[in-house]
Amino acid sequence: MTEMATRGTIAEQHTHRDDRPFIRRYIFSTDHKIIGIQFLLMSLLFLLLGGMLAMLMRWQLGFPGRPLPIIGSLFPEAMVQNGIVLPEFYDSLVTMHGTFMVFFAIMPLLVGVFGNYLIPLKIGAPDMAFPRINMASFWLAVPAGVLMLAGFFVEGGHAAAGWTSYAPLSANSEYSGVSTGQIIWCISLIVLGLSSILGSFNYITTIINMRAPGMIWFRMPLSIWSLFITAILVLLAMPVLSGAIIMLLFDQTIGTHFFLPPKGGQPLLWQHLFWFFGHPEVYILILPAMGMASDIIANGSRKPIFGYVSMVLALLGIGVLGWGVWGHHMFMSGMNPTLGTGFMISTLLISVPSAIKVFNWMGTMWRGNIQFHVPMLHAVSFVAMFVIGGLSGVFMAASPVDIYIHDTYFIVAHLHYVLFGGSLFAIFASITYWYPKMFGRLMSPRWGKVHFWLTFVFYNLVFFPMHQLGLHGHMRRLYDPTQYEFLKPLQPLNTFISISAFLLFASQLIFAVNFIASWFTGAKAGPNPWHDNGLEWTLPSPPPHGNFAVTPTVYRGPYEYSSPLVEEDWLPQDRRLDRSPAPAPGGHR
Amino acid sequence: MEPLTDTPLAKPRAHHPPYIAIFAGLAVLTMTELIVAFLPWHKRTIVILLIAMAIWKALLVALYYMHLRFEPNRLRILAVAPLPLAVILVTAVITEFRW
Amino acid sequence: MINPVAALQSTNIPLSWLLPHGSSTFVGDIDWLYYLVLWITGIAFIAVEATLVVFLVKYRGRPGRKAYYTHGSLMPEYIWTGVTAVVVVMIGLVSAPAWGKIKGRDGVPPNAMALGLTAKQFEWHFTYPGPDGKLGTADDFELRNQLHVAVDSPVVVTAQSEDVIHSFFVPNWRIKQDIVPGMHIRVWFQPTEVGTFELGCAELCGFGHYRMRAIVTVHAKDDYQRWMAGSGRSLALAR
Amino acid sequence: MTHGAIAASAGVMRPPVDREAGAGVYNEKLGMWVFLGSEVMFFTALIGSYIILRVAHPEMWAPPGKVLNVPITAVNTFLLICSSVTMVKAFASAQDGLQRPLCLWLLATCIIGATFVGVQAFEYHHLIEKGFVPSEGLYGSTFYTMTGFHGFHVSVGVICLSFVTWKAFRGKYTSTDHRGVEVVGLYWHFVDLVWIILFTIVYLI
Repeated sequence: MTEMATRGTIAEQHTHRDDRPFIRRYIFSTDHKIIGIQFLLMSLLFLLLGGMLAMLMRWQLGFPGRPLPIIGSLFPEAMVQNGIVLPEFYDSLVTMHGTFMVFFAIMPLLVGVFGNYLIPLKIGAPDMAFPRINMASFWLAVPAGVLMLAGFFVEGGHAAAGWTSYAPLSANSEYSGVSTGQIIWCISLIVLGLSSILGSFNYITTIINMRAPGMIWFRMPLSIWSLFITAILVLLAMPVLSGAIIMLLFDQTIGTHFFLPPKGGQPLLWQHLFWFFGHPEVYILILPAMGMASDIIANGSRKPIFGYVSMVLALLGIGVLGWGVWGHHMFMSGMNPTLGTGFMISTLLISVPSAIKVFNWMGTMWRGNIQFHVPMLHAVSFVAMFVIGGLSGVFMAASPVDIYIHDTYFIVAHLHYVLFGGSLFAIFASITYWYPKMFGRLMSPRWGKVHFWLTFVFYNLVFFPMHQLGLHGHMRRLYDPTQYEFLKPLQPLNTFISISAFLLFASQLIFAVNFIASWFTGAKAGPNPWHDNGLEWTLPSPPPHGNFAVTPTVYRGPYEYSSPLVEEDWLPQDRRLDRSPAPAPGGHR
Repeated sequence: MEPLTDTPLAKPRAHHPPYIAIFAGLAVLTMTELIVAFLPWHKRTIVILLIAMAIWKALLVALYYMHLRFEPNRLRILAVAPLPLAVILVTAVITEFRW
Repeated sequence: MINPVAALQSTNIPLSWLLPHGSSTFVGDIDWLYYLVLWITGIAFIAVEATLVVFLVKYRGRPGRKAYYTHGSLMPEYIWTGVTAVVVVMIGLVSAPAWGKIKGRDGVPPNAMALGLTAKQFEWHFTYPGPDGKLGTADDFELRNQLHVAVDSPVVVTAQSEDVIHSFFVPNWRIKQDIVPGMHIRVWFQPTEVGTFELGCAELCGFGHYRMRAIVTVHAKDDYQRWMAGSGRSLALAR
Repeated sequence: MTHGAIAASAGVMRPPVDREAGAGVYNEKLGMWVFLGSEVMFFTALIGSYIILRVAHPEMWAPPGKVLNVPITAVNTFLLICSSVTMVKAFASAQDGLQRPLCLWLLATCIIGATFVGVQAFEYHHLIEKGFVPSEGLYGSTFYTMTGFHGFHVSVGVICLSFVTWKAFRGKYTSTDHRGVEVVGLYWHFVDLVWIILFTIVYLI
């Protein structure tokens, strides 16, 4: 039977209207699609906030000692005095920019949004394994975020020990002058950690147990593979952070001594625990981006992903090796140098799977028929930028070089090339790609392209020169670089970066407007605007409550583009071809 | 056949592991631990013995009370997966202080 | 507001990937590694990005075309996996010796002159052995935010912190080391040029982090002894 | 007949011709095991820190029995083991569809678990009176954090157990579907298992 016929029958079978009241439907919904969209709206707000904090920092760095224009008067005296950002507030900005971006923007955008939205749809399940726990996961993330926001308004200001909260600075308010703020930081992250754990064990159970008939492991889209491995990393890494933060919290509140030296506490213990979580976290922030970019690149190239299996193995490799490299964040920490050598080798080795992925993406584009729709533009620039981020990582991995560039702007450049150039471009790609599925309308391609090009240009103008800053020894987290003679010549570069940063921020507003406007005025998408093979594209946009009226049966892998079996250049996973025999396990190749 | 489910019906009735015997074992091991802990032996010996017994007890609970012994291999693997990470973390960090 | 282009033109820093001038025995060890990595990554960067652009142009979508249908092939996978692995392991192997020399716990030269350092928010307090050249004797003296050393002679600083983690960073010497409260961490280095440089804190240590700065003065050998006996001490006693 | 867990997700999960089996267990059980994995890592952070700190500063720990009251805790340990056996007996009777024993065993488990928490509270009270407080040093810090969070887990377990017991009394569990009993049992045994470790390394070593 033809695809159209199937679609028709399914459309008719979508008769079970859900008559849930508004609040159960959109607020306390257990539908993974609604929860995903809730996460999307929440984390985009925090993304915007994180960006604003960065702008304040960039003003101080670009124009130290100059009063903030216009908004300067809006801040309380404790933060900004006659227009000039105070050092205490600057440290809070550094800390909170990192915290919000990592924990409340990028992580929920990747894991919360697309984990929720895509997993059941792409594996052909009606919903998550535990819908109510899924809802709880979102409704724990919200209070965590609100609490974290509240920290700005408490006595003594918000946490100011960096997003890594190195003890003892973070463990004793005498050192930082921050008491309540740091406590709030801890509690908020404990709650958020619980939320992430609830989410991830839901994902894992769903993927293991609820795949549709024929959706064998090696027919899963790479986005699902990456989200699966990410969920495992979250599940096992987050509790370590929670444990560490609980000890930190006790150090601050009930006077324990875990990380406070006077009575035998070990500051390095905090760093080890934090980075034992922190490095898997780094991969939590990039793996889903890789997975979704793979889906989009295959679609944009109209070609099967090059080396699907090695892509999966690379993901697994990263997921395993990622546990043995945390020490490379601590080369300068006074850690046991012998340990350092080991971590250097493991760190260099983990660059291999990442390289494999890059080469496979390029292999996918090779001899493709590349369609430059907005998601593809973002996905391609994800690859281009991730290459830079990956290569600049090699400098730090070589520990002697790291001696010089550690804690300088070279690191800042590196991490932003991975987190912004990598994750965020992939996030833009994924949002524009699945937006029609989520809201039934396409985002405006014209404004999408404008946003993409402005972002791409200004992004590089902001972060590429930071490599040079770092190479000249410019330390991170400096409130006023001009204090140092050897940094004074770099000031014009800082100014340039700041101006580019403001323009970069401004160009994001285009995305915001496009996102909101297209919700109402965007062109109707139809079930499959990108001619994609995934199961979710066999459903109407947006898909009905409960997803599939009849369980799809999967006959092939998700990347059968330009297959010779059919005349059009895509071949949905669930379309039965009379020619094709009953699906054999491992039948991807 | 239903690979996805382990319907309790599938298990033969009235065939349960020797729960009470295991309970007795746990109790005895705890007693022994209490005695060993206060014997005038070399500290290291005591520590090794105690840890060995603790692991033994833990295994009894995991294998029989959590009936891991009767679960499919996939689940067993999943259950022990985090342990290597715990070992990596502790051993690596310990070298900071004793190496 | 400054216009960005003018800002850049007025920049007298080279927008290059060269490391700034350095003056310690570590400069050799670290800089050549840096340039090695720079070459490797640079070539990889150009190769990859160029190929990417070529693909994007060459295989851009055109109506009526169908992409070449393939799921990839193993040989290239083996090749690029192998090559990458070999290269990175090689980088690791050539890096190890320098790491051992600079940070290894037995890397400190035996003849190094010992100085004491106590870091606290937001000051560096250096303890000098005084004329007798031994720490822990009556003629020791302490200077605030001033590090004085002799050229071409190894120095080992035993650093401790009174409060939080600070990081001892002398860009010119390519040396950086966190100073952790509760630990006595030994940092050693051997300057190769007379002159005045800057020492900064590289680890966020509180609101005053940005001004936790010290002046490093490298004396000529004979001049240094004189300083130790005379001006240095009087400077300390004056305070 | 499909298992309840499968029935929950309607026709979707009807075993198809070539479906690759999942974990081979129903969702709730798999979910609990996955969750326990994350619990393992949580206690790794706490117990691991304890081990590391103790290796770094052995001198800061008093010999067993000096500060901590081993006899009381031994009784408590025995209690927890008892609660484990009652739990597992409850599960067995659920499997055999014996309603009355199921309810009673569960009830017993609840009560013993609650007693454990009570005894621990009493022990804390005692120690604090003796001046052994969390701020005393590494010994106090690690002791209260580890046992405290274990106690917290026991309390959560008791709450879940009482819910399950209530359901059992309302006859919600059959010999074919007693997932609630099994899942809460897994959690309960895990908590017991953690205590086995804690008792040894905190009180006896």
